[in-house]
Amino acid sequence: MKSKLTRRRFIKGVVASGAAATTTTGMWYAANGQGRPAGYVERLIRINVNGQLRSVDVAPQETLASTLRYKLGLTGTKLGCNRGECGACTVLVDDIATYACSVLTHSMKNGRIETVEGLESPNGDLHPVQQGFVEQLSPQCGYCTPGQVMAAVGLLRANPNPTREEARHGLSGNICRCGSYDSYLDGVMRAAEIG
Amino acid sequence: MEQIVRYREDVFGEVVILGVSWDLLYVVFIAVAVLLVAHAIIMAALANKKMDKPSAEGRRVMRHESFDRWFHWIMAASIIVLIVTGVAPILGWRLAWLDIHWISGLILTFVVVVHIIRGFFWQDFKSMLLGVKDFGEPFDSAKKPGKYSFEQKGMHWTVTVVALAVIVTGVLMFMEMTTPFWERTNDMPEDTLGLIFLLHGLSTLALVALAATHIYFSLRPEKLFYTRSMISGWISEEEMAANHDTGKWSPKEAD
Amino acid sequence: MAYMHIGKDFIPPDVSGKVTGRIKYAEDYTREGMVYARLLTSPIPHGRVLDIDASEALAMDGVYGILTADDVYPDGEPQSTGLKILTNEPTLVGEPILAVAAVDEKTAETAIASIAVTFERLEHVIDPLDSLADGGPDAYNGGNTFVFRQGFIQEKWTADQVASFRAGNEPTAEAPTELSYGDLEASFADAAFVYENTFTTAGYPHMSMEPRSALAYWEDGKLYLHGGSQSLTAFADGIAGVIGVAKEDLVFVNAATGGGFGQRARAGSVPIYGVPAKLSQKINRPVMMRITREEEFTIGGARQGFQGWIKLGFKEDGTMSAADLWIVSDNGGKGGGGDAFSATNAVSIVYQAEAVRLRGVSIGSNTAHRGAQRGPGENQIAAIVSPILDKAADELGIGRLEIRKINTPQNGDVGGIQRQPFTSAYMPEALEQTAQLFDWEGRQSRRRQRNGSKVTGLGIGQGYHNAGRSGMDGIVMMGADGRLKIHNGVGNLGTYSYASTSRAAAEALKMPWESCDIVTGRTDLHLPITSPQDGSNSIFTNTRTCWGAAQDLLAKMKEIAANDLGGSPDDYDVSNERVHQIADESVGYSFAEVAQRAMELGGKYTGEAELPEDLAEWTQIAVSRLAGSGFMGVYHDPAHSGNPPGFTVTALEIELDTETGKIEIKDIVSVGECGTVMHPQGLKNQLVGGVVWGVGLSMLERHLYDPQNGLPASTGYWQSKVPTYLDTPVKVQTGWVDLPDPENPVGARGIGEPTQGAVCAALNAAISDALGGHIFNAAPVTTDMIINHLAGTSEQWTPLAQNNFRG
Amino acid sequence: MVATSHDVMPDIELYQPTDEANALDLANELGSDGWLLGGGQDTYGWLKDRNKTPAAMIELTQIDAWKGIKEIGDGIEIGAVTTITEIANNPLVQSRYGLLAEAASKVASPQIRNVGTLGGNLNQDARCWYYRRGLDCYRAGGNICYADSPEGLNREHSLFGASRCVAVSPSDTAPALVALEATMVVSSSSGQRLIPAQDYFIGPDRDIVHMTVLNDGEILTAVRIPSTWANAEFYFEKVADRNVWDFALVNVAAAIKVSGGVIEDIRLACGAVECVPRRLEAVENAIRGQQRSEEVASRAGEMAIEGARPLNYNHFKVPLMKNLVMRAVRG
Repeated sequence: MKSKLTRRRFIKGVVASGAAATTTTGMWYAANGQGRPAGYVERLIRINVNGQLRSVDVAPQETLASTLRYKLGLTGTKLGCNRGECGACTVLVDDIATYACSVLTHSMKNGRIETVEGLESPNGDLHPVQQGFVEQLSPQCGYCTPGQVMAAVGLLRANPNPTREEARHGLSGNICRCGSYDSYLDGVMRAAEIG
Repeated sequence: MEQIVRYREDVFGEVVILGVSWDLLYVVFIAVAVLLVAHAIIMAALANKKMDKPSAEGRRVMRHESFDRWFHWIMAASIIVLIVTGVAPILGWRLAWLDIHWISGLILTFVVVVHIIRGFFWQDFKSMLLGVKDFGEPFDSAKKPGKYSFEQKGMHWTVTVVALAVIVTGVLMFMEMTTPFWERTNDMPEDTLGLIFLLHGLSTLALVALAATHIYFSLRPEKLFYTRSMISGWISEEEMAANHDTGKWSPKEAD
Repeated sequence: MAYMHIGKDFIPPDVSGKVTGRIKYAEDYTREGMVYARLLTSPIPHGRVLDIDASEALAMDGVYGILTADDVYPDGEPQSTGLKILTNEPTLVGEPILAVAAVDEKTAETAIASIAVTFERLEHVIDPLDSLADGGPDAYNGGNTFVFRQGFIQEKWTADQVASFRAGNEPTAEAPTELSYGDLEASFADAAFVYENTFTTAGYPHMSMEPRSALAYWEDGKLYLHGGSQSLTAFADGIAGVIGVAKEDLVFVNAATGGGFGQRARAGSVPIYGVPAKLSQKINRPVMMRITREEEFTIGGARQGFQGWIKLGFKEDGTMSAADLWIVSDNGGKGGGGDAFSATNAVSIVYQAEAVRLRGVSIGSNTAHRGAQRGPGENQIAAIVSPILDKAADELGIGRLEIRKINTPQNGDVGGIQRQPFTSAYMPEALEQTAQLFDWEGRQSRRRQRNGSKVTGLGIGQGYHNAGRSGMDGIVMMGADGRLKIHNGVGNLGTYSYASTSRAAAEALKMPWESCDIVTGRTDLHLPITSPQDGSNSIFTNTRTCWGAAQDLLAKMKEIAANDLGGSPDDYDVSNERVHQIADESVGYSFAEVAQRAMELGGKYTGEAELPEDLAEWTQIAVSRLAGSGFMGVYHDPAHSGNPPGFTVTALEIELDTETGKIEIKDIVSVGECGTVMHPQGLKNQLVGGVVWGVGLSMLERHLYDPQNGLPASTGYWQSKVPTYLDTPVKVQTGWVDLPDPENPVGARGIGEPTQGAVCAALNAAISDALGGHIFNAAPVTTDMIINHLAGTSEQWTPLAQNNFRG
Repeated sequence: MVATSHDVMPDIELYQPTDEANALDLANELGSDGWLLGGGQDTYGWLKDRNKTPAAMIELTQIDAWKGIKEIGDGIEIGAVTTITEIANNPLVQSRYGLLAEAASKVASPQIRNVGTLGGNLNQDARCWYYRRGLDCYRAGGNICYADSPEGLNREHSLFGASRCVAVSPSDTAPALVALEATMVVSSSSGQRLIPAQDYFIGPDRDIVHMTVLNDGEILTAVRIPSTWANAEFYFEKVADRNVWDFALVNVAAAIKVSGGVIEDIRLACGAVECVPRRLEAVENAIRGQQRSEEVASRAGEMAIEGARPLNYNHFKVPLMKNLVMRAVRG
């Protein structure tokens, strides 16, 4: 009777303390005298970040933010909460705004990853969003800014001429504790003009 | 330890007991099954040497008053319901068990209390007392019991202890939840609560074993007439003579 | 007066770094051999550590070492409130007990999970009133309040006194603090309208975006500390003492800070930087300590919550005759601030009450550390007083703008408990300008208009904060290339005041901004002492020092020119990066030439002699290290007189949905009054930021602790309800008065904090307006409170409860 | 293990099956040691806190067969790992089942909708902060509820159907799917079962540690929406403290067929008031066939809250739920 077994495993799962955290299914399968099934991820991967292919050793449970910040040195991506509650870690994956703290690098490895470091043109010109933010002095403390920039870039790629209301919704997944929302929206509207 | 007690290190870094490890439920299931099957086989092997079964014909004597039979069956029913509803979520059967569980729990508590009072004042209490010499009974085929055999007394008192344990802990748990009668107060510390759950669980396991054993024996051919007596009240004089010492037990004739 | 720089926008040097992600915050640095530290923080609200067993952790691969309170305080922990680096006597959940350094964070956390800490639990308390009640638990070991020079003491009321207060009555207990001016009784006797009630305000967390992470390492006897602070040199000056390192041996690196709001102004609120500093010393490796959001919540601090009673009296003509306040301030688990005092000052100053009294006490609770938060006291009380002012206006048949004009502070007025005169005060102008921009009169017809389930509410409110200090130092240097280097110790927390105050120096020398460099970001660049960047004072305080240092350089230029080229210094002036005779501009030196001359001359010209008296020790170190390296202007700022106020006025229109309790701000105008405007964009940012903070205080933000286990329930952005884009107005209209203040060389004053208070005042007024004048006497006023009020639903909550859904 | 000190995930293995059979086998073999991973927005918090410690994650988002929105014989089928954003922006959903598009657009924040999946939104665990904190509450296998106690902070907790645990259903899409009479497609290595949306969710009385009928080894692979309510009149409203991120204090989803001012048929469900999306059948029956009016609307509201049992701090949910149901019926 399967439900029995799984039920017992469940209870064990609940009571398992830190120790259980170190058991891996590799061991689970070994214990069950089986080899590892298909689908198991390899640690060494190549990911496309800001147009470059980067080889990197990624743990299965590693978040994209950790890989970017601690393995690739791309510290423009900030950790404000590490829980998907603030948006400071926002990056683009295939043009879609994504909380890097709340996705696994392995889940995103087939995507085109863009961080704030990758926006300037080769000759060093700022991206229109960055330019707009500078002109409007959108940032205050600046810690949420890379996230705001990436969210805005994502928005403008999908909708190059947003209304202020649309821009507001587009950026709504990013907290600014300084409360610079109004200035960021000024910046986005300016960026749309510069295009 | 982990095989018997379910515990966890909580967010304060302290170990709290959550209850019994339900893996034991399967242990009990298997153990009881093995024992009873073994018993059945041995009995079957010995069967031919045994003398013929006493006849149920002839004069009848009263063994169980109807009041006691009612009590027995109500208690039996509520215990079965309690076991089923209590074990269901552990086996992963999803049914709204809690209300049925505490209602039958209250019924059980009520009938048990009534039985205790009646047992003390209106029944032949001594007939159920388990004395030192009773322990010789199983080893001496010449020795015959009074109204209740050693096994019956043993079963009765074991069930009494376990049932009281399960009832007391059950009532304490009942008082810790929100019911139609009161809102929960959350005033019992988590560790005390854990111990109560542990006791309730352990006594439940014992009760499961006892119930299974009891049912098994009640269905044994040589004991079937006791079961009949728990339904109709009487046994035949022959059955009495074969199994009881009329010197120690002289029931009135059944009408 | 026509300025070159003052009042003009410019691009602060750090903005491009912020939009490109290149500017580095503490956690963005790495160092060869760096290891990662994580904290084990207290799981219980109040107790003692009896034993720590870390043997298993220290045996793990990749674990480098552990730091405990015994390492930090070998001679025992300081017996006072206030955060400690680490402690064995936690008084709040989340207080750091020990730190473990390992090859990576995962290993450090796994190690921490294996450490067994044995605690002795002590009684905890979440609501200060519960602690005040006779026999109630005390948050601290030895009492429930801390009195300067007396230490811990127990402050107790009878159970009946607490019950009566909760029931809405004036507290009858003796107040340890009582401050007042004027004849209270007589003034209340003059009142035609008197309002009296109890109130609560929530003590919610600062939640700066950047957690207080830090990197530390030791090199040739020097401690290099990368951290975030609001106040670069003032903070470094203090943290040296906290860690126990000589000022000259500390290099504090802090190019940018991810928000402060009061919690990173002073070293005392960030002792946690001592952890990487001491751990790196112990294990002899660079240590990066990342602070999590939850840790930032528990040790990052919160505003003081109020459990108060207020009584206001108004005369027939609308003047506020008397204000009487009784305030129990929540001191949290680690001591708090002086919010009650500044709240009372604000009432006295903004409404010019004839008689004012404060009775108060600060009581501890085993909750997050308390400290100054944007407009501490002033902004909570603004939300409470404003709706009462409106009630008075309605009762007395006076307009709501009118009653504010009647009571407004203005030039020549005095204010506050000390009856201090203003340096200048243009609140009437701010009120008028706001009313114009918002068309206050024109909108009155919309007041309380219904549109389906929605009601319109109008509100106008004022904010105040003392916004200026003095007595700090300034240093400017000019190199042989004639470029001006402005050494600025102001912290970079997002106000850009480190840059805008520097422009006062450029202004003094009439130099193009392109020829100036700001020297800041790390203390080994030799920066002068500043006041902490709290209390909105930077603009006032540091334009004085930058201007003064530049004036010193200017005087020296003229002196050198006069000595070399004839005439007296007074015959000289500067323009186009030259010091020249006024009569004949051809006679003079280029700045490059005069700087070279200064370096030839040395002595006082290069900071090697005749330094100003009373330079702060910190500045002296900087000057001595700069001495001889260039043409130096150095200045010690004398004390100013009077109270330089920062004023803000906000008017707004809301739509309140009577079926859902939801509020939308349809229109909002905020006008600042901060003397001469230094930097319009910077000022605008403060004004719009104040709007978001105002929405937080008045409608959303909360600070939840479970009374059962003392666990915090609002540790993240989600549960503490920090306002988002969609909770705040889509457009904020801003403006400013821009009249110079006489006590500042360029006429400037600060503004940061009052921008929030004005919004709180206006918003709570508008909510009560939309509800037909109902006063909640609480901040925030949340959706559920509005629904319950409209539905007449009863709630089973304790009145005045603190660290709960109601405060 | 002290709960306040964790923020990074311990070692956990990750499987990224690309075909159905492989995923179902993994789910079957790993049972409760395997954690089904959609967008992960209700996964990483648990793991970072180390309050749940599965041995492996089985990522379902690489399986194309379980992605996307397609028309089927009767209505549409939405793959369980389709992102919330895709659902909110899908023309088919917008035109025929606007209720779901509206509900989806109200979930959390844009970035969470961008990676969060329908399956994840439906299967997310209870948001009770006591439970999330790692306390040994009933839902965590313990013997106690800290929320439903005299001092419990239970402003966001339940009004109905509490049994020891008072957590509520946090999902915005769930009530919409209940109102649309959707069917859940549940697969396992031993086959497939179809479950009506409203039977998919279970309360603490039946199972105090799970919120759905999913057994270990089973995976929600798709949701089917019949044409029954296509193009009906819809009403969805979510009231939360903040307009981004926050879970509903109460939400309401209604599908109504009106002709000539008469409510011919209606399906109503409320979220965040019970451990499951609360279908309001009594209200539906009472107003079916009635002339739509303010009076009927407010009667619907009154009926909706019958039997509500508020806790210490959530009394406001009663009038709020009443008003939202009223608004839904009023249209």
